[in-house]
Amino acid sequence: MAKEFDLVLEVKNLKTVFFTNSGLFRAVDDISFTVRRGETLAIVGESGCGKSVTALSLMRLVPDPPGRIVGGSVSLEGTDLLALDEAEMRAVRGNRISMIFQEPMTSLNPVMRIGDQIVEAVRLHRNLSTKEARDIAVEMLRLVRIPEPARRAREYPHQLSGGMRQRAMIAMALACRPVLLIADEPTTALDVTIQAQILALILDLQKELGTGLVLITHDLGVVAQTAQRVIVMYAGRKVEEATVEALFADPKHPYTRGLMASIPAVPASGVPVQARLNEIPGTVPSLVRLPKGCAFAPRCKLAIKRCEEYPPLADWGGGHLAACWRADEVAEVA
Amino acid sequence: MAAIDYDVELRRAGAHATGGWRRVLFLAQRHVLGAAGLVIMTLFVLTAIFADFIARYDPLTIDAARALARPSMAHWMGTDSFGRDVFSRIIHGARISLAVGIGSTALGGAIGVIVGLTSGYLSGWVDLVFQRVSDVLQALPLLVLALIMTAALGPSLPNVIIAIAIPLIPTVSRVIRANTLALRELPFIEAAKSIGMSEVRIALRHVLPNTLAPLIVLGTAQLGSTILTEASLSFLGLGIPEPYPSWGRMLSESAAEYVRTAPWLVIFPGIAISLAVFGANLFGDALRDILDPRQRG
Amino acid sequence: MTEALLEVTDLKKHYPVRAGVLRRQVGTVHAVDGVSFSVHTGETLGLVGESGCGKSTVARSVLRLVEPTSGQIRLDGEDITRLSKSALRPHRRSMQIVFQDPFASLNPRMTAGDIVGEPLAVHGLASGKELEARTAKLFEQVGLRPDQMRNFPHQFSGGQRQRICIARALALGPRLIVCDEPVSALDVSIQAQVINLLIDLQKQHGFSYLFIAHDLAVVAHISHRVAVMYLGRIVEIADKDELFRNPRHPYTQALLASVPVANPLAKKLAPLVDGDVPSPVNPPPGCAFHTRCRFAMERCRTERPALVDAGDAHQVACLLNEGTGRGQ
Amino acid sequence: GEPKQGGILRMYHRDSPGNASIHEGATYSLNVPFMPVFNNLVIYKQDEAQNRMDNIVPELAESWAWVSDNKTLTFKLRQGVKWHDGKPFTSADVKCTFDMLMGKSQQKFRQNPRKTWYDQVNDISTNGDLEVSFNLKRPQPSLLALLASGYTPVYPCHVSPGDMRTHPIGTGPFKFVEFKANESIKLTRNTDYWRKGRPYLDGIEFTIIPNRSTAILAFVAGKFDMAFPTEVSIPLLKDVKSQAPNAVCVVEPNNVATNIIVNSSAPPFDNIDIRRAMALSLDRKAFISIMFEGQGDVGGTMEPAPAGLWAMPKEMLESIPGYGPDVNANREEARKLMQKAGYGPDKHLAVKVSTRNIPVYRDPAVILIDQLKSIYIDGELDVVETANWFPKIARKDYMLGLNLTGNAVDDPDQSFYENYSCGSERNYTNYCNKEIEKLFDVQSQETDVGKRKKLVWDIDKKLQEDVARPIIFHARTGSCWQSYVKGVTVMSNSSYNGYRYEDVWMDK
Amino acid sequence: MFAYLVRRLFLMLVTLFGISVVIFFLLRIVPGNIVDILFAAAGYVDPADKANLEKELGIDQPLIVQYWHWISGFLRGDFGYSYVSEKPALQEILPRIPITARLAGLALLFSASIGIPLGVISAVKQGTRLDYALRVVSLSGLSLPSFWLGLLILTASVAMFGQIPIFNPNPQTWLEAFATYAVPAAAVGFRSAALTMRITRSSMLEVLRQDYIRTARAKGASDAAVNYHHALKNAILPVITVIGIEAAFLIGGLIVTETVFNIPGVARFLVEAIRWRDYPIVQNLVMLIAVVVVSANFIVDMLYAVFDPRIRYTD
Ligand SMILES: Nc1ncnc2c1ncn2[C@@H]1O[C@H](COP(=O)(O)OP(=O)(O)OP(=O)(O)O)[C@@H](O)[C@H]1O
Ligand SMILES: Nc1ncnc2c1ncn2[C@@H]1O[C@H](COP(=O)(O)OP(=O)(O)OP(=O)(O)O)[C@@H](O)[C@H]1O
Ligand SMILES: [Mg+2]
Ligand SMILES: [Mg+2]
Repeated sequence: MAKEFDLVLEVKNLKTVFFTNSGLFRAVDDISFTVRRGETLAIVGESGCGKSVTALSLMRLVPDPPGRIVGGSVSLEGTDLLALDEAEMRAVRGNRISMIFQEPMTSLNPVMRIGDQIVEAVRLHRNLSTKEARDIAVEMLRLVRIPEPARRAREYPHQLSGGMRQRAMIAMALACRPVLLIADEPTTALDVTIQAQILALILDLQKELGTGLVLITHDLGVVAQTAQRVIVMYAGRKVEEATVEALFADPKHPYTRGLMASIPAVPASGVPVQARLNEIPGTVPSLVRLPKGCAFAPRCKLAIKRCEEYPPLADWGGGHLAACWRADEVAEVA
Repeated sequence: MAAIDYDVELRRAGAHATGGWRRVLFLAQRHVLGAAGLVIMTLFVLTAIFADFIARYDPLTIDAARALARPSMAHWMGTDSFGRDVFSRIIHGARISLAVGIGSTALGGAIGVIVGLTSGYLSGWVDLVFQRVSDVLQALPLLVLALIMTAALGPSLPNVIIAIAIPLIPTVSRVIRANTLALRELPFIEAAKSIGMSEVRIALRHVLPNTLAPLIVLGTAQLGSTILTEASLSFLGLGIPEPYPSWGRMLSESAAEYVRTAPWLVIFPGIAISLAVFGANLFGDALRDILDPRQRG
Repeated sequence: MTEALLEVTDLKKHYPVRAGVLRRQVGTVHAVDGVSFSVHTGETLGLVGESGCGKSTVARSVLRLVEPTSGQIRLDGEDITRLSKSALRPHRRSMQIVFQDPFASLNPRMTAGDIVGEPLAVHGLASGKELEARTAKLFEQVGLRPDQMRNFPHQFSGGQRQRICIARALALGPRLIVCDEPVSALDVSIQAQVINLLIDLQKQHGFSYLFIAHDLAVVAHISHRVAVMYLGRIVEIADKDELFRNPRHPYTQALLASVPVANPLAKKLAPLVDGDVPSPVNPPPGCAFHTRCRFAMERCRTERPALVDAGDAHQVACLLNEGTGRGQ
Repeated sequence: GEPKQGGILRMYHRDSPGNASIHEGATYSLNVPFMPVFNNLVIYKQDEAQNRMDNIVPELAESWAWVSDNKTLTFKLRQGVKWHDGKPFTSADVKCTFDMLMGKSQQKFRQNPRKTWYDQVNDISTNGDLEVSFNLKRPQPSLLALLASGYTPVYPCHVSPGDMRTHPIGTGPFKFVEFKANESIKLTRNTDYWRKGRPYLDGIEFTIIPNRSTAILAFVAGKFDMAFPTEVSIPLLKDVKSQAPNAVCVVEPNNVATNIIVNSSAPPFDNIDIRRAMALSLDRKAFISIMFEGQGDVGGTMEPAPAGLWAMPKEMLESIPGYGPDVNANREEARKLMQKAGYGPDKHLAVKVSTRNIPVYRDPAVILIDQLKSIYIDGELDVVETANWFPKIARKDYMLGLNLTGNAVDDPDQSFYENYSCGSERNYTNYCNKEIEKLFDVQSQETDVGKRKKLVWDIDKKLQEDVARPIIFHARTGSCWQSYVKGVTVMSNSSYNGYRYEDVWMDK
Repeated sequence: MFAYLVRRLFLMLVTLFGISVVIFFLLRIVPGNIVDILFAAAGYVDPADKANLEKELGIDQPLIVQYWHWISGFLRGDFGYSYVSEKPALQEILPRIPITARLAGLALLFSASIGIPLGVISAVKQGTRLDYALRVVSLSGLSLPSFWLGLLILTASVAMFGQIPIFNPNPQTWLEAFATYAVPAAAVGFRSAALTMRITRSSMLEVLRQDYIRTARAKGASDAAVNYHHALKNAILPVITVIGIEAAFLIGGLIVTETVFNIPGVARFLVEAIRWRDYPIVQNLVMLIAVVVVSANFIVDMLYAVFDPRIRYTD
């Protein structure tokens, strides 16, 4: 690498759509964000809001058909990934930018040994002998704290527990020391105690390697505990962006606020009576039949006539962006 | 990035095709081969139904005077050595092939479904016994089994149907059993149990309808192969007996002797069989793509 | 409290692991290994624990969807553990279940109306016009529109589907509803709606819930009492307040500590336990948790702690708690 | 040119005979490959197409004579003949063979289909190693004809009937090498053959090809020197001629009569009117035109002239009901008979036509059914597997049957006694007419051929009029060989007698 | 693993026993026996002779006794004597086995070596013209009656080359030997290749949707590596099953092919033996075929374990 970039990733106006037989899904609609070296950016949002598609768009792995990246740019340390040809992009994938998927069981090839899968990742990008690559694989497994890494390297995915599989995925993703790691709900399929282990591991390694991290989750708790900055997505759009502290202290978008209020919390102490939660009425809209203007308006208590016009992402101070006409009133009304 | 014509892409994806015939039309466009198969099958069925109106001669009437006529305006596909009009025989043969295809598929399918459901649903020793029986049936070559069956029952339409249906049973029952086993694990079956529904009712109301898709797919595939089996049996002299114009019979034995002196006797029935089976296969293939949710893109 | 509606005593469910020529049993999955608890009328008992610890098996055993290996299940004082299928039928009306996955819980080939009305039809409680009317009423109860009765499951969103499941459970007028992770598959913002619905229905009808979840926060929210399971056993059971304020079992403590708090200023994640959950085929001897427990003593490897009362109706199964109290 | 020595004749065989023992079989599938292994006492001259009394020549017998009022037939045997295993041939072998055929010996054939041929033989006596006499109950001039058939080889005494089925030993021009069921039969030249200079061929190899179209294709492609005799159907013949113009093909009658067996012991055919109507409905020309493109013959029981020796004159034949040239008139009459029996346009008679599941049986049955339609009979084909055919017929479990009757020798005795005498096992219809039976004996003893012919014609006519077993037609079939194969003669009034292959040679 | 093997072997024996019962009694249900046929061939029936012969062959005994005779002999390797040829049944059957085995092997080879690559191509190029063309070809392979195809091949070959590719018992050269089997093997193999292709295609399509394929792409693997290295390895499993099942169907296909090409293999021999009601041949041959089929299925299961490490057959 010639020069050290501070800004590892810069995504501008990314648009990804799906052409399906029920219509046009604007899965990612005009999303921009940046990730710095060593920084963790969290993307939160409900199921189907476009988090995974965003991640896949960065990797240029959106299934085509039916999907297509239709606009914007993704620059990784200054190179626009969307402008690369397929061979060039292959050299980037798994090398400078890596991804961990949600389902550790299905994301590993069931008929290949764990070690071989890591070896493959290494040899695709480093001109090494199998022997050397195997040493690296074992080393990586040790790094992700798998006990007896040399033996585990010879095992198949089904012989590992869920937590260990996810560790192996992480080892594979980090084998080439990428500058950017994308983790798409890496712990959703795991138990809470294991989740805590895995998240701690990812953050440790990230610190150690200085990797930029995009962490996708729907769990605000995870966000609070891991990220420096947060993007909130709703129906394919970024509706809010802020530092984690700012977001939790003062959510500017009614959706974010509603989300926070609807999540039951483990009582710190003495909270307890069984009580109704604050619910957000209605359902997440289908991406094909999005309401005009602000997609959240139909479920929003603050909705006004003007919401039929899409509110721009405005800076509400200190880089706290939110796409709501009444962002400044949210705190009072809610 | 090249400019993208959203309308074109959406049209390709079938977004315009919502509801009713538009959807059918779209599917037909998407699965051109399947549509072709459906057309062939439909023609085949219509031919069978309206054979009496389409055929220009009685398929059984023998007329020495016009034996072995070449294809002409009078006899589109010529005549056979008995002077019977080949075209009329092929038209009427559709009826027999259809009867064999549908009859044996339905019979084998029905028994297979019952066995598969019972086996998958009851498990335990019933299942064990059924499984072994179907192992046995599967290890016996299908044609050999059919051969012995027709020998035992004598060659007639119903017997040929039975002989072809029996080897089908294990295939069908295996598929249904596997499906039933998978379905049994689903919560909606447990939910049905928890409301106190009887096992039989669960099997009929919840399990059976959900095995319909694989059954239809299997059925269309089998339809073709039963027609072929009948032809093979006929070739070996055990199919539908003369004078009924079964396509297999038309092709077999004596007809083969005319392969060069009167090739129309061999070519046309062969094409009829291949086309019908081809149509069923094409259609079955497309149906599988459409019905199997995992296949959807 | 009043007489317990559901009383489970020493419930065990062992699944055989078969192998060999005659499929002889070579091992046993101790899916549920001696569980006792009770649920009172109008009460919600929460059941938490990690994946595979036997929560669903408890739920299914209570409803006799699987046959318990041993133990006793009493519904309203009557022992239903060994009732025949037909003798059980009337009792089925008293208890119903809502499953985790609303997609798989609904027969894709039946209309929503048929699904909800089916229990009534099966029990011969209504037919024709009346069936329709009662189904419509059920739809309204769970916040669906009666005109949606003609729709098929795939035409509903996840939250709506779970409402259909709840409506089906309500149809027979049960007194106990077992909820096996009813919200885990739902979106966060929808989850609240369903939990609220369950709470509202309980208030209206006085249902009892056995509420299973792996999300402590959800359990904490809806339950009156909470039981924590680990590897087929209940390791701690107490009133909700008591449990969260004063968790006594090291596993419960680890569980609580592992839940990420939605507050960036709160303490950062610090995993309290290492390693994975052991297999229920060969559960470790002694206290099953000793392999991961920071406080494990020599005795824990051999001696299996019983669930004992530690005061305030707070029962815990840990040797550390024998006389003293907290583990830390 | 001059016959050349050498070469192996490659021929295909139409099917796999059950075994190799001619005496235990009744199909020329057996005679074609195994006749070359044996010799008879006497034989029809192998290079003449027509079998006649006057072209019977000595073989193992050097000469023969009728003595004592034509009741004894004495043969002088050839000297120095050896069996293929080296043992000498003597009169004892002849006696053994015929004793066994008459069922008089210790050893028995597993089956003995031509036992009735020797009904008139009292016993066999030998006089030294080289003389043997057949002592008859009454004169039977045609015995000699029977002895000259390919069906009447002399078997060795010292080989058991069981061994003859798997590994036949004869005195003939070719030795048996091997028989692989469904695959091949191989014969090799008998270097020690008593007839010097014969055979010309080094051996014969039969490849069994049951599928006729494959077989003909292989012949056309030159894989074989000769097609299986009398198995090339008329349409295939055309094919051969167009594809292999050099091949030599002949079409000859083969003395096989296609006939209808009528179950007169049960309704509806116990009614003579219905039987007659059925006989009247036949359009024999149509059968022949469809099956043989015109190349077949109409006749009675005996094979039609000129190939047949005993056929009725044309006028006599045409006077039999149903044989008249005006088919429509015949059928008009048939319909009247049917109406008399209570059937008509509104009340059809449903009939099952049973036949074997072989094209030569099935095809005429199909035509028959079509023709019966014209007289209010709705026929349905009932194809019967070979295994079940005779038991079914024996049970009388049929109404009409379509059958083929092959005659080993063109002689009334063989045909009348076998098929029409009371109690004969091959009299499938159980037709039994004592008066006619008396006539059978009369003609049998008649030594004057001219007189015998008259008698035979009358009998034949009567049999047709009784609708005992209506004969539909006599077939003709083709035989083909490559042009370099010489010395083949195809018999024209039998397909069982012409396969010694002594005179066959190849001009290659 | 060992326990699994024992269990499988036990089930195989149960199946084989079942087959022996089925074929034995099925044959006896079929009307007519060898004696009827022998007499039919001779054109007459003599009840006394018939009874003698039935006694000689032992088919007058009670069925249970006959069954016991047969099966105990079979287990001892004594296959009895063919009713027709009166030679030891084994001697009749054995020489025919290599012929059919070669034919079947070649057909399967044909099927795998053509079906699998084309299936992969068709799946990878899903929706393209190439895919359509391959599918049409494969479906037509499943639609042609094989005897018809064989007949047309023979006819065309004679018309065009003046040669007929039927069985040649004494091939002179290696090439001739190959030609003897290749053409008929191709005629049966076409159908089988078509089937293999279809299964490969749909299996590949299924696998290509899996998460681990996406993982492989995310590593930067090339299309070829993804398709052949990652996907095919997983997709091959159902294909193996189908090829295994095909082994049984192949026998059926071989019956007509052996007839058309006049190949003296076991398939045609079996049909011939059924026609003759030659019980010793039919019974023993069917058992041998069943042993092969059952073993083939067993081998397929074992191959599964080789290709799929998840399967360890512990129960
Ligand atoms: N292969 C596809 N074909 C059609 N539509 C798709 C496809 N993949 C994704 N989409 C659509 O894109 C939208 C965004 O999906 P995405 O997977 O990014 O959601 P997500 O936020 O990751 O949700 P989850 O939390 O469930 O993972 C969805 O609404 C979905 O319908
Ligand atoms: N039918 C069965 N046969 C054998 N073992 C079973 C069966 N059902 C469940 N088990 C085993 O019993 C144990 C408990 O399963 P159960 O489904 O009750 O767990 P759970 O706590 O509900 O887990 P989850 O949170 O994943 O739903 C598991 O190890 C499981 O593998
Ligand atoms: Mg996602
Ligand atoms: Mg569960």
